[in-house]
Formats: sequence, C-alpha cells, structure tokens
Amino acid sequence: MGTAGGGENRDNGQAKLGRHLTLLTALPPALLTLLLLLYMPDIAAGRTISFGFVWIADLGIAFRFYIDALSLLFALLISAIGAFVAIYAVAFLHGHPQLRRFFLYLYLFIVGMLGLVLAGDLITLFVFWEVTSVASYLLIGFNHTSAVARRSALQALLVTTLGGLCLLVGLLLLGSVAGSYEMTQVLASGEAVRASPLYFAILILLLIGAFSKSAQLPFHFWLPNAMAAPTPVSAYLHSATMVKAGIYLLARMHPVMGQTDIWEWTLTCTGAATATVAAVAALRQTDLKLALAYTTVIALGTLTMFLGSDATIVIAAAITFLFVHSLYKAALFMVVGIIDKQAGTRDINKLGGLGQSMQITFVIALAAALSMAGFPPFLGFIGKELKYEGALAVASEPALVATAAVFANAVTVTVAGMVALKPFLGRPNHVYPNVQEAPAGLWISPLILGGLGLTFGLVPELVNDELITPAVTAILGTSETIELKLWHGLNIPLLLSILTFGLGIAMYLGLSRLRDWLSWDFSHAPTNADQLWDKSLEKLRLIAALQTNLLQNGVMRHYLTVIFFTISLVLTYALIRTGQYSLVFEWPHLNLKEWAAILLTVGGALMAGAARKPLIAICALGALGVGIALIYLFFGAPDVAITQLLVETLFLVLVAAILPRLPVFSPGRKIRFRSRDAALGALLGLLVTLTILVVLQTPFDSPASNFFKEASVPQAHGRNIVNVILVDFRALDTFGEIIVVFTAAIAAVTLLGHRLRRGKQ
Amino acid sequence: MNSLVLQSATRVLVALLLVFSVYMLLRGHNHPGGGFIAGLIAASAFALFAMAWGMEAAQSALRIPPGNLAATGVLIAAFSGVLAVFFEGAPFSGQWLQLTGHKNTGGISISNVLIFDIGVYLVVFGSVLTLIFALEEVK
Amino acid sequence: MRIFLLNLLLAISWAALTGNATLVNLSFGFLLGYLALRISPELPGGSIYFKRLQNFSRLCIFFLQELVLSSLRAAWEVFSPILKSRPIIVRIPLEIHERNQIFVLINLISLTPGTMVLDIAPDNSALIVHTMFVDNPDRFRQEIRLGFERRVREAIS
Amino acid sequence: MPVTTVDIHSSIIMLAINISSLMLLLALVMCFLRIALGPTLADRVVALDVLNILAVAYCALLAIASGQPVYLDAAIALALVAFLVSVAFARFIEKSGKKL
Amino acid sequence: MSWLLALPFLIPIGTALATFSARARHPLCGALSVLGCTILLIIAVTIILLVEQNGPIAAQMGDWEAPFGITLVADRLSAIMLLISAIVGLCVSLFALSDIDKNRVTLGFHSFFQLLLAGVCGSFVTGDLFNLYVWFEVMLIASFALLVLGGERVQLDGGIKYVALNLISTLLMLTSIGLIYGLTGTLNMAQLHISLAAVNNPVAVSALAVLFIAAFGIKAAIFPLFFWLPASYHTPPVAVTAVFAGLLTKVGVYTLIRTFTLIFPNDPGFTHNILLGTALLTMLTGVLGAAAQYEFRKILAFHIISQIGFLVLGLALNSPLALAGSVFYIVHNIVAKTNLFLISGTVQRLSGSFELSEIGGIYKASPLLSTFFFIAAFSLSGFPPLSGFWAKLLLLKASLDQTAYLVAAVILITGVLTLYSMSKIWAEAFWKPDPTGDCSDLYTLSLPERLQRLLPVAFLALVTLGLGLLPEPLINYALATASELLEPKDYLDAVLKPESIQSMGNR
Amino acid sequence: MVLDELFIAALILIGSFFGFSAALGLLRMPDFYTRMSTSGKAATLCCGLLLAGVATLFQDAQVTARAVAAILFLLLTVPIGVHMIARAAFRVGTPMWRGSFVKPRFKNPKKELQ
Amino acid sequence: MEGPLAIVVGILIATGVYLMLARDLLHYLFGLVMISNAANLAIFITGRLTRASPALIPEGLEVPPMPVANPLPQALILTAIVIGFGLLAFTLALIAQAYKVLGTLDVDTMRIAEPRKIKRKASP
Ligand code: NA
Ligand code: NA
Repeated sequence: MGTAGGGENRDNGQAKLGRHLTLLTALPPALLTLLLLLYMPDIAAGRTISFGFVWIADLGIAFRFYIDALSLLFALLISAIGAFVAIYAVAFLHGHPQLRRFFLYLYLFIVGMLGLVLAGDLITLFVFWEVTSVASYLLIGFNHTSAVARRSALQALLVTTLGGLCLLVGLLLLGSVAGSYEMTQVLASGEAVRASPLYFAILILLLIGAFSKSAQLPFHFWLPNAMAAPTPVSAYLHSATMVKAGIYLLARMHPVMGQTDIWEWTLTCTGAATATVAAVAALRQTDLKLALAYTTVIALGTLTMFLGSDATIVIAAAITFLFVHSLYKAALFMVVGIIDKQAGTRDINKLGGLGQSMQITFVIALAAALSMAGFPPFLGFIGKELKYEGALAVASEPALVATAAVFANAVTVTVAGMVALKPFLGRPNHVYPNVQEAPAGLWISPLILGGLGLTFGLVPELVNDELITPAVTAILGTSETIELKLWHGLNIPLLLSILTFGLGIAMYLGLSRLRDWLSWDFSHAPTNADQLWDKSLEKLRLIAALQTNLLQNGVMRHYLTVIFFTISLVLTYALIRTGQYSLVFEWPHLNLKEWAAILLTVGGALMAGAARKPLIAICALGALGVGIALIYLFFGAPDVAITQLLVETLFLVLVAAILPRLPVFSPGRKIRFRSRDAALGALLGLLVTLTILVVLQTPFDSPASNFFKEASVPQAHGRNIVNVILVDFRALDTFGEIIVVFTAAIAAVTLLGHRLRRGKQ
Repeated sequence: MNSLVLQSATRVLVALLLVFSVYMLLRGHNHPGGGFIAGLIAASAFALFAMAWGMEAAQSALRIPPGNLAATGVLIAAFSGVLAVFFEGAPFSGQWLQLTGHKNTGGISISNVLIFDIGVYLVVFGSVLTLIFALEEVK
Repeated sequence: MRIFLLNLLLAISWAALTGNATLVNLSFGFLLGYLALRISPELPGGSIYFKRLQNFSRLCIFFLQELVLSSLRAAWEVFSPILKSRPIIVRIPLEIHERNQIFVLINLISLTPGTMVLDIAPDNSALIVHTMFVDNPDRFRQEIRLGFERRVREAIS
Repeated sequence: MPVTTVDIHSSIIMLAINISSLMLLLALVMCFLRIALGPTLADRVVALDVLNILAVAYCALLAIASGQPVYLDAAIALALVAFLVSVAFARFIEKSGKKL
Repeated sequence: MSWLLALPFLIPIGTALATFSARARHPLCGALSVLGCTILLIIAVTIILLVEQNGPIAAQMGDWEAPFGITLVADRLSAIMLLISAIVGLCVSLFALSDIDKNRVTLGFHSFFQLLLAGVCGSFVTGDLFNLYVWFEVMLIASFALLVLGGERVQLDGGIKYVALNLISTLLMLTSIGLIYGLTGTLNMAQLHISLAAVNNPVAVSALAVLFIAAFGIKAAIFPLFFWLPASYHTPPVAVTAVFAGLLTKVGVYTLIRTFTLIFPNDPGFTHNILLGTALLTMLTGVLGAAAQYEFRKILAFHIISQIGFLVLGLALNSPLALAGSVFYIVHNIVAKTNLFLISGTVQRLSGSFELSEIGGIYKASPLLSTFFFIAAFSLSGFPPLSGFWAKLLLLKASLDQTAYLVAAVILITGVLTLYSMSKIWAEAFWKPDPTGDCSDLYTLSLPERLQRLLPVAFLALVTLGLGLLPEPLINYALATASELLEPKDYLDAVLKPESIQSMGNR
Repeated sequence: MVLDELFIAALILIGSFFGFSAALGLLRMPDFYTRMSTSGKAATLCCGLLLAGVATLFQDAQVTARAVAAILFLLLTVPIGVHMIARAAFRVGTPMWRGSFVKPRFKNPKKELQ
Repeated sequence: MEGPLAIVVGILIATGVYLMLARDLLHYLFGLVMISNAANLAIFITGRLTRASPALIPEGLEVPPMPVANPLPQALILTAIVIGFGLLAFTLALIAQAYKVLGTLDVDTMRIAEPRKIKRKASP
C-alpha cells in the first residue's frame, strides 16, 4: 500500500507508474487464466485436484484447495474477467491518486473469490468468503469522501457479514454432521447430512449466507446501493463474482443439501420472487448503472430459482446462463462506465446520440446487449433457450417459474435496449456536445468480452464440452451430456423467446409511460428494504442509547446501587437454593468487656450512618475504631489492635487536616432513596452475616496456622508468631503491601499536584 | 499551630515517640510490635511535629524527603528479600548471621528478617509522612 | 548535669554489683547514690543539683497530690445531685516568662481541681483560665501567683 | 513470661474485675452518648479523647484479667498517640473558626 | 527456578524504583522503563518455554513448603498471560515515550506504570489467594495513580467513579478470601482445590462462589458490574487506557478462570450457569453500549466489556474447547485492543480529538496507520484470516458442540454489532473527509516520535496477523492450557509435592 | 497474699470508679468547659490506678517499667490534648453554661487576649 | 462467641452500604472505612475467635504452652489494615482534589466524564 501522497513529484511518479502497470496488473489474472485453461481438459475428464496444508490439526481444519469442474468454471470466469477489469480499470482510473490502493483491493478481492471457489475445506471457504466481504467493503467505499459510498459500503458489509456468520455456523454444523470439514468428504456425505436432525438448521443458515451474498430477497437491497463503487468495480463485483459467491455456494452444496423438497421450494420461490421484484425495480431506474444492477439481481434470482431443481436440464440452464451473464454483464458495466466517463452522466433521460462519436462503444454495447437480451446468434440466446427449457422442467411449479422467467427476461431485454440503444441513437444531446470516443484502454476489455459472447454463441462447443457439461456433472454428481446449440427447432422455449422479445420491445418503446405508471411511491411501503435498513439501524441506535442511558447513566449512586443489588441477589440465591441447612446460632456468654466493645462498634456505626454532618460521622468513626480495636484486643490480637488504633488515629489526623477545605454540610438525599438505601444495606448486611454463620458451621482446622505455631521459634527464630508470619512465612504479602502503601503515598502527592521534594528546602 | 503548650510538649514527645518506635521495631519479632506499628508511631511523631511547629519545620528536621525514605524502605525490603540469592535460598527466605548466643534463645544476630522489618518501617514511616505532608499542604 | 550522670553511674554500678538490674533495684541504687553524693565532699555545682532534685521531687509529689484531689473534687461535683459550681473565666497576668516554666505552670493549673487553662496571650504575658469552684477572680489570681508560680520558679530555672 | 504474684482467678480479684468492667462499660456508653449528643464538635472531640483514655484503662484491665502483660504495649502505644486526634481536631476547629 | 518465578514482579518493581529516582530526567526515565519491559519479556519467554517443556512449575517463597508459605506457580495459563503482558508492557512503554507529556513523567508515570505491571505479573504467578489480593491491590493503586495522573477535570471525575467502584470489589474480594480461609483453613489455591472438595457445606461453598464471582466480576467488568470502565477509561492519556484495556480487566478474567477451574470446579450447574448468563448479557450490553457512542475511546471501552463477555463465556461453557477459546481470545483481544487504543492516541495526536464528529481523513493522510487500524478492528470483529476469527471460531464451535444454540446466536449478533461499531470508527475517523481541516499526517511528526508511535502498533498488528495466519501453535497451546485447567493434576503436583519441584530443578 | 489481692482489687475498683466519674461528668455537666474540667483528669487517674494495679500484680521490673512508662506518657499527653481542645473551643467562642452566676463575659475572645 | 460478632459485621456492612449510597463523597468514604473494618472483622471471626492468649511464645519454649489465638488471620488483617489505610488515604486525597477542581462533592453533579446527554449524531 502506498504512503500518503504529498507533492507534485509523487503524483507524477504515481501516474507514470500507473501507465507502466497497465500490463502488469492484468498479468497475474491472465496467467492464472492460462494455467486454469491448461488444467481444463483434465478436469473436464473428471479428475479433481486437491492440495493444501493442515491449518489446525486438532480441530481438523486445513487450508486446502479443491479443483473440480464447478470450481474451475468459476475460477476461470473470475480470473479471466479479472484480467479484463484490471486493464479497464487502469484506463478508467488513470491519474487517480489512490490507484495503487485500488489495485490492492481489487487483488484482494480476486484472491478472495478464487480462494472461495477453489476452497477444499469448509473453513477455508469461509475465510475467503469473508475476504471477499472485506474487499468489497473497501471497493464499494473507494470513493470514501462521499457519504453515500460510505453508507453503501457499510450496508454491504453488514448484510454480507450477517449472512457470513450464519454461514459459519452452518458450515460448522455441517462439518460436525459430515464428520469433517474437507470438501470431498462433505460432498460425499449428502445422505448423512440430509438424514441429520440438524439438516433444516444447516440449510437455513447456509441459505441465509448464500442469499445475503447473492442479494436474494430479503437481502437484495444492498446490491444496487453498492453501485457507489467505481464503475469497474461494479462491473467486476456484480457481474462475475462476488454476488455469484452465493450461487457458487448453492451449486457447491447442491449434492449435499439438495434433492429435498424444502431445498427446491425455498430456492425456487426465493429466486422467482427476487427476479420479479428486481425486474419491476429495474424498469423504474433512470440511472443506467442501477438498471444494470437490478438486472443482475434478476439474473441471480433466476439462477437461484434454477438451482433449486435437480433436473439436469435445469442445472445446465443455470450454469450456461451464469457463464453468459458473466460475459455480457461485465461488458455492459464497462460500457456504462465509458459513457459515464465520456459523457459525464449515466442518466438515461439526458443521454442520446452518442452513436456517431462513439462508434466502437456503440458496437460493443450492441453486442453485449444483444447477448443479454438473448438474440441469436449470441451465446445469450442459447442461455435463454436453455432457461426456458429448464423452467418448464422444474418439477414443482413449472408455470410459476416459466412466468417469472419470461417476465424477468422481458425486462432484461428492455434494459438491454436502455443501455445499448437509448444513449447512442437519436439526436446528439446538446448538453454534452464534445463527446469523444474513449481511449483504447477503456474499450478493449468490453470489446473482447462482447466478442466472446458472439464467438461462443456461434461455436457453443468451445465452452460446453470442457466447462459447462463437466460443471453440471460436478453439481449433480452423475455424468451428464448437454447439447448447446442455437437452433432447437420450433418449440415452446422458442415461442417463449418470441414472447419475451415482443414484451421486452414493447416495454422499451413504452418505457416512459411504463415508468410513470410504475412511479408510485415506494418510499412508504413497508417492503422497501433499503428504508427498512435505515430504520432498523436507527432502531438499533435508539435501543443502544436507551440501554446505555438506563445502565451507564453517569450517576455513581446508580452504579453502586446496581452493584450492591446484584450482589444481594446472587447471594440470596446461593443461600436459599439448596434450602437444606439449619443454622446453629447460640448466644454465647460474652463478658462485659466484650459487650462494651460490641456496643461501641455498633453504636459508632449506627451513629455514623445517621449523621448528616460529616464531622459527626468522623467522631463516630473514631468511636467505632476504638470499639473494633478493643474487639481485636479481647480476642488475643494485640498487634492488630495496636495497628488498628494507630491507623485510626492517623486517618483521623489526615481527615482533620483536609476537612477545613471541604464543605461542612452534605447534600441530603430524598426520603425515598434513604429508605431504599437503608433496605438494601440491611439486606446485604443480613446476607453477609448469614454467610459468615454458614461458614462457621463447618469445623475449622488450619494446618497452616498450626504449622506457624510450631515452626515459629525453631525454624523462623521469632516468638511473635504474627510478626514472624508477616516478615518471614508470608513476607511476600508484606512486600506487596508496602508497595501499595508507597504507591498510595506518592500517588496522593502527585494527585494533589505536588512534585515530590528532591531535597531539603 | 502556634501553641506554647503543644510546642513545649512536642520537644519531649517527638523524641519519645521516635525512641518508642525504634523500640517497637526491634522487639517486634518476639513481642507485639514490628515494622508496621513502629512505622506508624514514627509517622505519628512527625505528624505531631508538623502540627505543632508547622510543616516546613518538620520537613527540614527530617532532612530526607519522606518519599525517598519510603523508596529506600522498599529497596531495603527488596534487598533483604533477594539477599537469599547469595545463600542459595528461595526469595524472601530467612538468613541469619548469629553473632552471639543461639538463634532460638536470644543473643545478638543480624537477620534479613530484621532488615526486612526495617524496610517495612521505613516504607510505612515515609509513606504516611508523605501523605500527611501532602494533605497538609493542600491549598 | 554532670552530677546527675554521676548519680546514674552509681545506680548502674549498684545494679551491676547486686547482679539485679530490675527497675526497683536501680531506683534503690539511685537513692543510695544520691545519699552517698550528698555526704561526699562538696562537688562543683553539687548544691544546685541537690536543690533542684529536691524541688523537682516536691513538684512531682505535689503534682500527684493535685491529680488525685482534682479528680476527687470532680467526682464529687459530678455525683452531687445539684450543680453548685460557679464557673468563671479569669485572665491571670504572669510574672514568669520562660516558655518551659509557663508550660509546667499551665499543666499544674490544669491539674488543679476545676481549673483549666483556655488560652495564653500572644506575648505569654497572661493566661486565660476557666475555673469552676472559685467565686472571686482576684482571690483566684492571688492563689495561682503564690501557689503555683512560686513553686515552678523554684523547680525550674 | 512474667508470672502474676497473685491468683487472678481469686474471687476478690474476679469480683473487682467484673465490677470494674461494668463501670467502664457504663463509662464507654456515656462517652458515646456525649459523642452522639454533641452539641459542639469540641464536645464530641473531648468525648472521643476520654474514650481513648478509657481504652487505655481497658488495656490495663485486660492485662490484669488475662494475666498477660503484653496488653501493656497496646496501652503505651495508645497513651502516646491518642491525643493526636484531639490536637488535630483542635487545629481544625481553630482553623475553620466556626461553631461546629 | 524459584527465582525465575519471582522475577516477573521483582523486575518491574526494581524498574519502578529506578524510574522513581530518575523521574526528573525525562529521557532516562523512559529508557529505563523500556529496558525493564524488555527484561520482563525475556523472563516471560523463558518461563513459557520452561512451562511448555516441563509442565507447571512452582516456587515456594521463603522456602516454606507449599500449603503453608506463599507459592508462586506458572502453568500454561500463567505463562501465556505473563508473556502477553510483557509484550503489551513493552509496546505501551515505547508508545508512552511520545504520548506521555513531560509533566506526567516527572510526576512518576513510569514508576506507576511499572508498578501496575508488577501487580499484573504478580497476580499471574501467585498460587496463593491472599497474595493474589495483595497483587490486586498493587495493581489497583497503581491504576488509580495512572488514571488521575495529571489531574485534569475529566480525569478526576472518571477517577472518582473508577476508585469508588473498584474499592468495593477489593473489599468484597478481601471478605471472600477471609471466609474461604475460615471454611477451609488454607489460602493455597492448590490446597483449596483439595480442601474445598472435602468441605461438606454446600450452602457456604455456593455463597463463597458467588462472592468470588461478584468480586472478580467487578474487576473483570462483567454485566452488570462494569460501570467503572466506561465511566473512566476515556479520561486518562491513551497510553494509560491502552495498558488498562489490555491488562486490567483481563486480570479479572484470569482470576475468574483460575478460581472457577481450580477452586470451585465442582458445582458447574450453579456457578458456571451464573457465569454463562452473565457472559451473554455482558457481550450484548457491551456491544450495544458501543453502538450508542460517538467517541473513539468510548466505543473501544464498551467493546472491552463485550469482549470480556466472550472471555467469560469460554469459562462458563466449561469444555476444553471453550476454555481454549477463552485463552486464545484473551491473547487476541489484549493484542488487538491495546493496539486500537494506541492507534486512537495517534489519531488524536494527528487530528486533535477523540470525537468522531471532529475527526476524519486519516485514511487519506496516514494510510499506514489506517492499515494497522483496519487489521486490529477487523480482527476484533472476527474477520479471517485475523486472530479474532479463530477466537470466535473456537467459542462458536464449543457452543455448537454443546448444542448451546442461544449462545451461538448471541455470538453472532455480537459479532455483527462489533463490526458495526468498528466500521463506524473506520467510516468516520478514517474515510470521512476531515471536517475541521486541521488534521496533519504522520510525516509532520518527528522521526523518533513516529517510530515510538508506529513501532508498537506495527508490531501488535503483525502479531494479530500472524496469529490469524498461523494460529496452530497458539491454538494447540490453548488446548493444552484448557486440559491443564480442567485436569489440574500436574498443577497440584507441582505445588504440593516438593520432590517433584526438586527433581525438576535438577533437570 | 490476700493483702496483695485486696490492694490490687482496690486499685482496680478505685480506678474504674474514676473512669466512671469522668464519663458521667462528660455526660452530666452543663457546658463544654465544665465537662472538660471534670473528665480528663479523672480519666487519667483511672488509667494510672489500673496500670498501677498491673504493676502490682506482676511485680516484674519490665512490666513495672512499662506500666510506669504508660502512666508517664498519659500524664504527658492528656493535658496537652485537653488544653488544645479547650483553647480551640474558647477561641471559636463556645458559650458557657447559662446557669452559672457569672454570665458569659467573653463575646469576643480575640479582644480578650489583647 | 462468633455469632454476635457476625451480626456486628452485618451491621457494619449495612451502615457502610447505606453511607456509600449517599450523595456526598465524604459519606462514601466513611462507608468505605466501615466496610473495610467489616471485612477485617469477618476475617477475624471466621478464623475462629478465642479468648486465649495472643500468639506469642514465651522465652525458653519452642511452642506455645497453651492454646493461642490463630495468628494467620491476624497477619492477614494487619496486611489488610495497612493496605486499606493506603487506599483510604489516597481516596481522601482524591476527594480533596476533586472538591478543589470540580467544586463539589455531590456525586449526582459529577457528570464531566459522562455528560448527561449522549450526543446522537445523524451519521450515515
Ligand atoms: Na481493562
Ligand atoms: Na478488550
């Protein structure tokens, strides 16, 4: 991480460095992509790779990676698109003072995502899961001077962390049920997991984790807000990767957790609902980036919906769509970024006529949008056809799924139009007259991505044989064959496609009217999750403030009361909980001397308690001190008695020395408090008395005391046993004690503001 | 406090209290007394001094700042505790140098136990005095 | 002073000779030494020493006597059903000026039944005395001057 | 340990000790009442002072009753320092100059 | 051997005396303090190595055999606490060189600091209950002194509450110790393990147990006894708060662990359930308290409470894994918490305030400092791969293993709320643009000051990171500690059988 | 022996009688000054007699010496304490007993001292 | 013998608690003194009371010839008394300084470290 930039030279150096970094930054992910591609044939053939080391042997936790076709597919998408985003970002953020920080975060993110999809251990998976949360937090908050960015970052962080923690619990439970955290073993123990009584809990926890990360209902609200991030980030995060971590998790857990009704129903319904809600929301947007973001939520909903099923065709549809979506969505976000950068706005109502000046961008936008809209011969078309095929094959609710899919896709078509047509067609906008084509650094990445969409559409075997089919196989655990082709013949999916196009185009044409129609105010709807978020944070602060005002209210007497009350409470409980003891209390024969001492002590105490003036209390304390000293004296403790008297005397001398500077009268307390305090005091006194009496019921034998009596003269050569204990048997206590006294003295002096004198004055 | 009675009596009493404190210190191992008590008595002597003749007089009579006295006491006590390192004993173990007579019956001896008690005496004396002087001084 | 030391030495020699160092024996030795010195050939400063010792002893006896009397008088007053006392506060000018003398005088007055020194004038020229049993302030002043002040002057100089 | 010359358990001594205990007990109570009643701080301090002196008496009484002269040490210590309280409070009363 | 165990408090006391006599010479005083801490660290390392090799080691002070005299013991728990205290001591003493003004040094800051360390280390090594009380007092009085040193208004106000509430704990502890002696006739903790089990007086044992919970609970700042902490921790200079935060409450937790594994292990249905309820409430109230604050150090202070809840939780769950979790959590928390306070001090140095509304722009001005804060804060929030993650994982797993799902839920909620507060600080102090515009960056500080402020912070951050990446040694150590605590046979042998000590001394 | 016993018993009884009387005076006397006059000396005497009893009982040089020392110390310190309090009370103008036949004459103690 | 003294301890604690809860810091201090004494007394009585001789061994003997009071609690109390004195003295100094600086001993008005209202800032 770079140090703070100050001065022109440093900025220049950084800019130069940035230019040189162009290739370098893209190099690691690109190399990784190549590496993964090398492994691809092997993996596709059914081999898996596993490596790592034991992290914590005693807990069976390992830092382990596991590559099968599913993880390979994700890893490839992440690293490849990562490389493109890196290239794009260098151009996009050119000259930005914190460029290096940006790349640091980006790499952190890439590493997190790769680790997540390649994890071969549940804990490893979670570690990387959280790394992506943190990295996305930093990326979303990259424009940290903007309050909106900070809010969005916090929102994303909290939502995904909440989900992440649930996931952690789920993973821990899963690990304990499966008997291991190792991925291969977990994957193999589906039967046991589904039979476990904890299955439902695990499922819910994992789903909360996955849904929060993948912005499913009801956690969907953070993703559009995350658009506060710089454009390349949005592109990366919200197309290729982070949100798909949840999808990956669902796919990964499919063999273990799937194939149950509850799995299917939950996923299907959540996915469908998410897709529908997001579709409506997408139509209402005028910000291109937001509109795209909502289509991402649509896509995620669709994917979730499909992953609920265990039919081959449905899973194949999901995986293909996932692949397609990554390509076009990344490209489109980049295009929006270009428009934003060149035209200075992303507002769809202000944009228009850019096609002439930005021809390359226009072409790219078209290519990606057509793929998104699912026009042949783009890969998107194949994806969509498969989607419909899959939707109809969903066992539980084919009609619902199909309807949701059609509606979602129609909206996608509309948004594709919004992104690829609206800004470029029509008359040039006079507000932004001098719009230039973007530099190559900006358009090269989307161009390649858009081109790939077309290429793979024309030659689907490129991706099918070694990526999609093996991935589906990995999810379902059975060897599957899937055909990807542009022309399936005239069938229901095709009809649905046509319906989709018609609907989508109609909506695009009537977009402004549609938006007016949809423009009822969501702001007061209880379902507005974003506002709910604000409200719940506000509630949280309120509750926090309330509880703080209640507990930590700054009044010392309140603190003391609570402490004394707590002690009384637990002591009462401890004393009565067994309810099986009899206290033997004999009034012993105390002689008059002893009564005198007791009377003096008790009288002194009561008088000090009743005294309103400190002075009277002090005199009472003097009497009390004498009484206690006499008690010590009468029961064979002259050393203690003398010390008590001396200390009492010196204490009173000190008090008298300080008293002239203190107020004569004390503030009184209300009668209500007085009686409450007295009751509390009486209760605590009673409890302590009882405790002492209870302790006294046990016969006493102190080997230490006996030892001291016997060893005092022969071994320690002293006749005052108490003193021998103090200076020999337990000299360490005394040593500590003199340190306390010494410290107290110098502390008091420094407190009173005196320097300790260094010599005679 | 400018009182003829108090000031006159203090001449005798301070000396008396100091002597008495040393007496309590030295016999503490075998009779009631010891470093604490002795230290407190010695501190009382100077408290009386300060009350009768003023704090400056008491301080200059003491010559050493009481804080340093206390620190010296800690040092002495620590020294007596670690003295055992030269005799292969554990920390704070008793070491006796018997000059005459027998340890258990009397005679004259030097022991780290006594040194320790002297340390305690000085700490208590110095600390309490420090406190008294400080509180007296508050303006 | 030298003679006092000599006397003390004699007392210690006596204790050493008898092999009994108890307090009683030492006191006895001191008395013996005193008598011996008394009849010895005259020592320089001896007469002053003997005089002082005599006066001091007298003062001590007087002191104890007053203590007992005072306490008895106080007890009487305390136990009597009706309080007969007539407390007054009297200012007594002093003729002695040495601090030590005044100190002893104050202690003596304090020990007298029913009297108590409340304060001393800043220049040590007078005492403020509280007394319970004397009606006439002037007579009280006179008593003090003749009774205590003289004795103190004799005992301490 | 010094041995007592007379039997402290003899009836005369025991009786004397008991009566003495009672009287001192009453004395303590009365002192205490004066501390409680005041009315001025000086009254309370005097009572405290007397209380301290009576504590010395108690030490002596205990030494007699138990036949243990060690309690004399407590008596000496108390006799030497107890008046400090009075002096300190007297100083306070003078300094603060109010009727307390 | 016996000397080695006495050194952890003898060295700081010696250093305290040295700094006391040198208190007028500012640089010398600081150097002495750092030197003392370095020596302490060496000793702590030696002890932990020995303990790791030989198991618990004991030393009889004054050569008086075990249940009679005072025994010093170092088992794994003590050893790790010593080590971490020495580390914190060194870091804070280094940091204090620039954070503590000359006036406070002259008033004896370093002496009090060293005495505090002596009290802390003494508490960790002692095997005697009353001696523990004495060391607690040393620690307490030194902390009083440090808290009000300098005597500012706010310090005095906070100091009053701190002193008032802590003294209650002290008295409670003293009473409890007296009563337990009255019940068993011994003060030696190992002997108490044996004697108390033989006492046939369940009511008395229960009452004593709750008295100890209350006494140490106040020190440890558990619910609802924690008031002194938020009332005072934001008032003294940051170096003081840092060492308080790192060590003081942890000593309370240490004694809770020690007491309720060694002395009161026999009635977990009663004692440990009280602790469990307390722990959960502590976690929640602490973290909620933090959510209501907008002052850097107040937020951190409330988090201390919440994290105390975690520490007590591990004890309350009473399983090897849970105890190991507690041990790991203590180490993690001391490091991270101290670091956060040190960072808050530097932030205040740069921006002039602790109020979040008045500071900002640190991220832009001092990325290095920001990185360290980020590491510490996210570690505290339990993010992998930082130390806090493992601490949380252990406790979570322990609670799940016992099917204590409510506990797991509270852990999760607390985790998220912790994150909320930490990200609040991050967003406000670091990300937000500087509202006043007078925030300087680290380069405006002189080189020595920068080093004195950054070295400890960097080191502690590295420890956090290191414990996160390579947790295994510490987790293994924590697990071994836990089994040692739950099966104290070795501890008892070391303390009560002199021959075993003898043989080890010869080895 | 019986004589000894009687002597000791007498010392004890007389001593404690004075203690009692001192306390009674403290309680019964009407104003500060009279309370003071009747209590301090009696209390001292009480201690002296009891300490004499101790010395008589043990008849041991050391014990006697310590008893004598205690008495001497009391004689030295008690009057000082008493005087200091009296002075303070006088200086702050503590009123005299109103029932006495001389009315309180010192309204302003400082003036009186001139 | 222990019973009545246990009640004394209870009374001391009751009054101490009552005093500590007063608004005035000085009263708090007095309460502290009282509870401090109560703690010491509690140690003393649970170490079992005896009217036996003090724990001193006469000259010429190696062990006490008759039962003596339990010396260990005495040693503990001595330590505790002196420690307590240090703490009390410090607290006294703190109270004096607090009054000097803050101008009050009324704990209800000591709200500098924790002001009455929590500042609630509208924070994004
Ligand atoms: Na803390
Ligand atoms: Na903490």
